[in-house]
Amino acid sequence: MSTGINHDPRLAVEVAGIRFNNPVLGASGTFGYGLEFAELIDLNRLGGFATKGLSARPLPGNAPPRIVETHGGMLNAIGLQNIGARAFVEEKLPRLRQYDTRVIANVFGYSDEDYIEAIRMLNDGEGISAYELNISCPNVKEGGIVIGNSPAAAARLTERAKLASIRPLIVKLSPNVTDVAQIARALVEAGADCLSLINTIVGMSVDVNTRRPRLSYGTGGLSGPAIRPVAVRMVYEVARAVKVPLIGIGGIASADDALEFIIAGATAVQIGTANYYDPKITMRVIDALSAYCKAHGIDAISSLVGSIVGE
Amino acid sequence: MSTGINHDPRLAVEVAGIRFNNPVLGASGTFGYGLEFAELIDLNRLGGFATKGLSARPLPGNAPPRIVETHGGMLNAIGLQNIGARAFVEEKLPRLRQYDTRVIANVFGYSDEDYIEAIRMLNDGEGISAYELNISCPNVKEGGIVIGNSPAAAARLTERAKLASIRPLIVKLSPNVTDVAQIARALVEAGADCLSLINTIVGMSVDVNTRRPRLSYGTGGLSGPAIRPVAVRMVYEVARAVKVPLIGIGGIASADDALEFIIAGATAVQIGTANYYDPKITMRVIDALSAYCKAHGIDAISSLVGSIVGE
Amino acid sequence: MIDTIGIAVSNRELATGYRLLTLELPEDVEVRPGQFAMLKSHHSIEPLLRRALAVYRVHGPRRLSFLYQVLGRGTEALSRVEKGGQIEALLPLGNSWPIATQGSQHALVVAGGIGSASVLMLCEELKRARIETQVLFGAASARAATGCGLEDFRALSVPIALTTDDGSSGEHGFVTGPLERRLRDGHGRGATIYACGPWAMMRRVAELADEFEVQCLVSLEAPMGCGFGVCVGCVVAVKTDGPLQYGSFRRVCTDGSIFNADEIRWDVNAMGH
Amino acid sequence: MIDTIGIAVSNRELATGYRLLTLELPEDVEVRPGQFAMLKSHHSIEPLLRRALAVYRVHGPRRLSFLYQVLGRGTEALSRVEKGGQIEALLPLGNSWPIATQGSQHALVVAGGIGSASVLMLCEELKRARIETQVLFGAASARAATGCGLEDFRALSVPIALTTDDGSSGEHGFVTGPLERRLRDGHGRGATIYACGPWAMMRRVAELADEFEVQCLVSLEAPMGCGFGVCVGCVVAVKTDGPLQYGSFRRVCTDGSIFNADEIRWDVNAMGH
Ligand SMILES: Cc1cc2nc3c(=O)[nH]c(=O)nc-3n(C[C@H](O)[C@H](O)[C@H](O)COP(=O)(O)OP(=O)(O)OC[C@H]3O[C@@H](n4cnc5c(N)ncnc54)[C@H](O)[C@@H]3O)c2cc1C
Ligand SMILES: Cc1cc2nc3c(=O)[nH]c(=O)nc-3n(C[C@H](O)[C@H](O)[C@H](O)COP(=O)(O)OP(=O)(O)OC[C@H]3O[C@@H](n4cnc5c(N)ncnc54)[C@H](O)[C@@H]3O)c2cc1C
Ligand SMILES: Cc1cc2nc3c(=O)[nH]c(=O)nc-3n(C[C@H](O)[C@H](O)[C@H](O)COP(=O)(O)O)c2cc1C
Ligand SMILES: Cc1cc2nc3c(=O)[nH]c(=O)nc-3n(C[C@H](O)[C@H](O)[C@H](O)COP(=O)(O)O)c2cc1C
Ligand code: FES
Ligand code: FES
Repeated sequence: MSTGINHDPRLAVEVAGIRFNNPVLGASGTFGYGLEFAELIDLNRLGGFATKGLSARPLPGNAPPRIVETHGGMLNAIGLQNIGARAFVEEKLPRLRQYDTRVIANVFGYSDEDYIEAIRMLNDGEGISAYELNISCPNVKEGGIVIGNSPAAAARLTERAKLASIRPLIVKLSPNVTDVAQIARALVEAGADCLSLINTIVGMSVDVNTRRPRLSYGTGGLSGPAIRPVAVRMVYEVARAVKVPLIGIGGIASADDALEFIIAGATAVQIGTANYYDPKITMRVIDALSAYCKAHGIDAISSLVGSIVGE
Repeated sequence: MSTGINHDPRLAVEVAGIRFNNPVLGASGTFGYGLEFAELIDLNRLGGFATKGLSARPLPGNAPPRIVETHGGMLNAIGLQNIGARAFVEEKLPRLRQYDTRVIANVFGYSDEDYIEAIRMLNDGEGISAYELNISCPNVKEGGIVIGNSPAAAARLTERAKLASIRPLIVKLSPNVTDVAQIARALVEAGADCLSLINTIVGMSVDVNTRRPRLSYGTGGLSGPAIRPVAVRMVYEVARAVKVPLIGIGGIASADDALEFIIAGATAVQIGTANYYDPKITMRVIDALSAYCKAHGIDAISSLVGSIVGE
Repeated sequence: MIDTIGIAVSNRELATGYRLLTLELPEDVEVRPGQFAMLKSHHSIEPLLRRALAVYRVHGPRRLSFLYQVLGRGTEALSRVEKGGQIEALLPLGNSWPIATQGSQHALVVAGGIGSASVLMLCEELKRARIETQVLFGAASARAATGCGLEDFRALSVPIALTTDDGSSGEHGFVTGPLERRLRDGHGRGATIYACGPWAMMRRVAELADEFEVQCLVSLEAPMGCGFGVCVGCVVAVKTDGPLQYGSFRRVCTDGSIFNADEIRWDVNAMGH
Repeated sequence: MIDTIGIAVSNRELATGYRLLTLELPEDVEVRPGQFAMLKSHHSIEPLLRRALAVYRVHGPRRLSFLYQVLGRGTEALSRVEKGGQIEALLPLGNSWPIATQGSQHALVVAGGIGSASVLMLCEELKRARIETQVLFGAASARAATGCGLEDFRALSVPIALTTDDGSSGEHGFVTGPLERRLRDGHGRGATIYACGPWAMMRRVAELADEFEVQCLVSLEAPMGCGFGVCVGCVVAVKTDGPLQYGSFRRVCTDGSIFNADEIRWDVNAMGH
C-alpha cells in the first residue's frame, strides 16, 4: 500500500514472519479498534496495534466503576466489553484495510471452545496479520482460574488455537505467576509463534470512607508506568528462556522506555495506558526511536534486541 | 515504661500476643536499627519497627549501584548488608531498650541453618518482641531459588524457625508468586503466628545508553506507592485464606493508604520506602489515623480489620 | 477533536476551592454547550490521567474557560498551573445539550454544585433561542455558589432559584426542592429539564421528571481513562430488558455525556458508592 | 539534622540548565563546608525521592543557597518551584571538609562541573584560615562555568585556573591537566587536594595524588534513597584486603560524602557506568 509515508528503514522489524514498519504498536484494550485514533494520529505511520479483546459473542463487560487511578498507574476491570469477532470482521476490518498498519486481533474466551470459535470467525476476515491470545485477563475469572496462570491449561489452549488459526499466533503472558519463564517455555513448545508480555498485574484499591473496593468487580488489573520495572524484568527472563520473538508491554511512555524492553529482549513493543493520557504518544515514540538510532549510529533497531550488557 | 506520651487508646492493636500502641510500624530495611530515627521522630510514639534483615554473620551487601528510582517507586538490591545478629544484640538493643516501642527482629539466612543460628543469637537479646522471617528477599538468590516462592521450602523453614524461637514468629511473604493464599496457608499450618506482606516485587531497569541494568545486581526489588494496589489485593486474598493476624506492607504513604490495608484485613501496617523521602511519615500517619477514628466514630481501629464491604 | 497544548491565560480562584481556568489554544475549535475537554498540566508527571472538565465558556475560537472544584490530585495539579503555564487538552469531546427538543416550550435548568460548569453555555444558547428558562441553582453554601459561578448565571438575567445545603444563602435545602414545587405547580408542562450535578441529585431529578412526565436530559459523570471512547472505562448502565447484557453499558465520554434521563439505570451508580 | 519545610526566596537561572536556589528555613541550622541537604518540592508527587544537593552558601542561620544543574526528573521539579514555593529539606547531612589536615600548608581545590557547589564554602573557610589556595575549575563550556558559579569563586580573589571541555573559555581540556602540571612542577609538596566532580575526574585526581604522594580528599556522589543512613543504598567500595566483604562498603551519606581518596576502590563506580 502506498501511503506516501517515508518510514525510517532502521526501525523495520519482523515478528513471526510479519513485517512491521516500526516496533511501536498499540496495546489491546487501549487502542479500541484502531479507528478511534484516526482523527488524532496517522495510522499509516504506526507499526501496528492489537484490537480490544474479541470474543465469539459480544460481551457486556462489568458494572461500573471499571477504572480507578493509582500512583503511577491505573486499575481496570472492564470485563472485556467488546462487539464480538463477527462484528469486528464485518464492521471494522473493511475500514481498517484503508490503512497501512498491521492489525493484530486480540482474542478472548471463557473456554477453549470460545477461543477456537472466535479464531474461526476471524479467519474469515481480511487484513488481520496475527492473533494475540489473551489468556491472562485478570478480570473475567470464570470458575476461579486464569488460564494464563497454569502452564498446562495455557499450553493446551495454545495447541488448540494454533491448529484452528490460519495466522501467526502470539500468546500474551500473565505476570501474576511465580515463574514466567516456565510458562513461556511451555507455550513455545505448544506452538506459540511469539509471546507478548505483560498483561496487567492483579491489584485492588479500597475506598476508606465506604470501605468498599473502588472497582465494582473488586479487584482489577494494574497498568501504567508503575509496572514497567516488573515488565522489563519478565521480558528479560523470558528472552533467556525461549527463542521466539517477544513483544514487550508494560508502562511504556517514551522511546527510552521502549528501548529498555528491546535491549532486554523484545523485538517490538506495545504501548497501552499511555495512549489514554497522551493519544499521540505512539508517533512521538517512533520519532524518538529514529533519533536514538541516529545518535547511536544504529543501522537496524533489530540489532539492539536482547543486547543487554553484563549479567 | 512511662514516657509521658498519651497514646490514643483507639489505635492500640494486638498481634500474636504482642500489644502495639498503634498499628504503625517501620518496615525492615527502611528503618535501619531504629536509632537512626531518634533525632527525627519520637520513637516512643511509634507502634514499632522491624530491623534491617539480620543474619548470623555480618553481610557486605551487593556492589553499587544498589538503588534506582522508578515511576512511583524504587528498585533496590542492597543484598542485605547488615551488622549481624550478634552485633545487633550487643550494640543496638541496649540503646533501643530506652524507648517504649516494639522491636521486631527481621531475620535472614542463606540456608535453614543460617536462619536458626541467627534466631538463637537473637534469643539471647532482651527487648525484642517478635521475629520476622524474611524468606522473600529477591536480591540474594543463592542457588537460584527464593525460599518464599516455594510453599514446601517455606513451610519447612517456618517449622524449624518456630522450634528455635522463644518469641512469636512473623513470616514475611513474597509477592512474586502465582497463589499467595496457598503459601500463606502452608506457613500458618507450619506454625507462623502472623504473616506480613508484601516484600518487594522483582523488577529491572535498563540504562539505554550503556545497555546495562541500572543496578549492579541486575534485578532488584520494587517498592513504593507503585506496588500498593498489588499489596492491598494480596492482603485481601490472604485474609480470606488464614486466621492469623496480618501486617500489611507496600507503598503506604498516608493514613488512607494504611486504612486500605486494615480494611482489607491487616491488623497492623509497616511503612517502608516513604520513610526515605518523608522521615516523619510514621508520626503523621498515626495522627491521621486518630483523626479518622474520631471522624468516623470508631472506638477501636481493630474493629476495622477486614471490614471490607461487599464481595 | 484535537489533541493540543494550550496556554493558561489565567487560573484564578473564584472562592476557596473553586477556580476558573482560561486557556488560549494554538488552533481553532468549535465547542457546543455541554461538551467537555480532557485536561492536564503539561509538566505534571503525576497523576497520569487527564481530567474531564466541561467547557464553561467560549470567549473566541481559541479561547475557552473551565470552572472547576479542587477535589483530588488531578484538580490540585491543575490549580497549581500559573499564568503562562502549558496545559494538555483533548477537545471538544462528547455530545451536546439538544436545544430544540420535541414540543418543548420552556426550560428548567438544574445545576447542582460544580455541575453548573456544564450548563452556563446551555443557558446562553436557550436565551439566544428565546426559550423561556429558569435556573435552579444548588450549592453547598454561599461560598460554593460563588465558586460555581452564580454571578455568571445572574449576569444572564434569567430567573434563578438558589438553594444551599447549609442555608447560608437562598433557600435552605436541596435544589430538587424548588424543582418538585414547580412540577407540582404544573410548571413541568411543555418543559424540558436539563440537569447536571451529583449522581444522587440527578437520580432524584430523573424520578421527578418521570413522575410528572417531563422530558429530562442529564449530563453524567464517570471516572474517565481516555475521554475519547477507547478504554470503555466510563460506562453507565442503560435500561435493557432482563439482566445486564451486551448493550447495557454506554460510554459517558462518547455516547454521552448527555443522556435521556429515562434511559439510565439509576440503581447502578457510575461513580461508585 | 532537621526535617523541615523551607520557602524558596529565589530560584533563578545562572545559565541555561543551571540554577541557584535560596531557601529560608523556619529553624536555625549550622552547616559546615561540604555538607549537603536532601531537597524536594513540597507539592511534587513524582519523583518520590528527595535529591541531595550540597549547601553552596550560608547567608545566615536560616538562609542557605544551593547550586544545581537541571539533569533529570528531580532537578526538573526543583527548577519549577517559584519564589515563595515550599521545599522539603533534611539537613545538614554528611561530614565536612577537614581544613587543618596534617602538615598541609596550602590547598589545591579541584572543582569539576557542578561539583563546584560543594567547594565554594571550603574556599571561603580556607581563606579565613589563611591557607594559600588555588582553584582548578573545570566545566564543559563557558556557559557551564557561569552556571557552576565561576563568578562567585572569582569574587573570593583566589587564583583560579579555568578549563573548559570545548575550549570556549580558559584552557581547552580537562581540569586534571592543570592539576597534573602543578604536581609535576612540585606544587604538590605540603598540599592538600580537595576534589569534587564527576567520578572519572575524581578517579584521575586520586591517581595523580597517589603518584605524587599528595594528601587528597574527595566528595563522592551515589544514588541516594534517604540521605541519613537507613537505606544503605548509597555505598562506595573502600579498600579492604581480599574480595568484597563486610566492611567493604561505606555509605556516602553518613560515612561521607567526603573520603580520603586513597581509601576508595575507584574501579567500583558508585554511580554505575
Ligand atoms: C464529562 C465530565 C465533565 C466534568 N466537568 C467538570 C467540571 O466542569 N468541573 C469540575 O470541577 N469537575 C468536572 N468533572 C469532574 C472531574 O473530571 C474530576 O473527576 C473531579 O474534579 C475529581 O478529580 P480530582 O483529580 O480532583 O480527584 P481524584 O484525584 O480523581 O480523586 C480524589 C478524591 O476525590 C474524590 N472524587 C473524585 N471525583 C469526585 C467527584 N466527581 N465528586 C466528588 N468526589 C470525587 C475521590 O473519591 C477521591 O477521594 C467532570 C467529569 C466528567 C466525567
Ligand atoms: C552528596 C551529594 C551532593 C550533591 N550535590 C549536588 C549539587 O550541589 N548540585 C547538583 O546539581 N547536584 C548535586 N548532586 C547530584 C544530585 O543529587 C542529583 O543526583 C542529580 O541532580 C541528578 O538528579 P535528577 O533528579 O536531575 O536526575 P534523575 O532523575 O535522578 O536522573 C535523570 C537522568 O540523569 C542522569 N543522572 C542522574 N544523576 C546524574 C549525575 N549525577 N550526573 C549525570 N547524570 C545523572 C540519570 O542517569 C538519568 O538519565 C549531589 C549528589 C550527592 C550524592
Ligand atoms: C483498560 C484496559 C483494558 C485492557 N484490555 C485488554 C484486552 O482486552 N486484552 C488484552 O490482552 N489486554 C488488555 N489490556 C492490557 C494491555 O494490553 C497491557 O497489556 C497492559 O495494560 C500493560 O501495558 P500498559 O502498562 O502500557 O498499559 C487492557 C489494559 C487496560 C488498561
Ligand atoms: C532499600 C530496601 C531494603 C529492604 N530491606 C529489607 C530487609 O532487609 N528485610 C525485609 O524483610 N524487607 C526489606 N525490604 C522490604 C520492605 O520491608 C517492604 O516489604 C517493601 O519495601 C514494601 O514496602 P514499601 O513499598 O512501603 O517500601 C527492603 C526494602 C527496601 C526499599
Ligand atoms: S473515558 Fe475511555 S471510553 Fe470513555
Ligand atoms: S542514602 Fe540511604 S543510606 Fe545513604
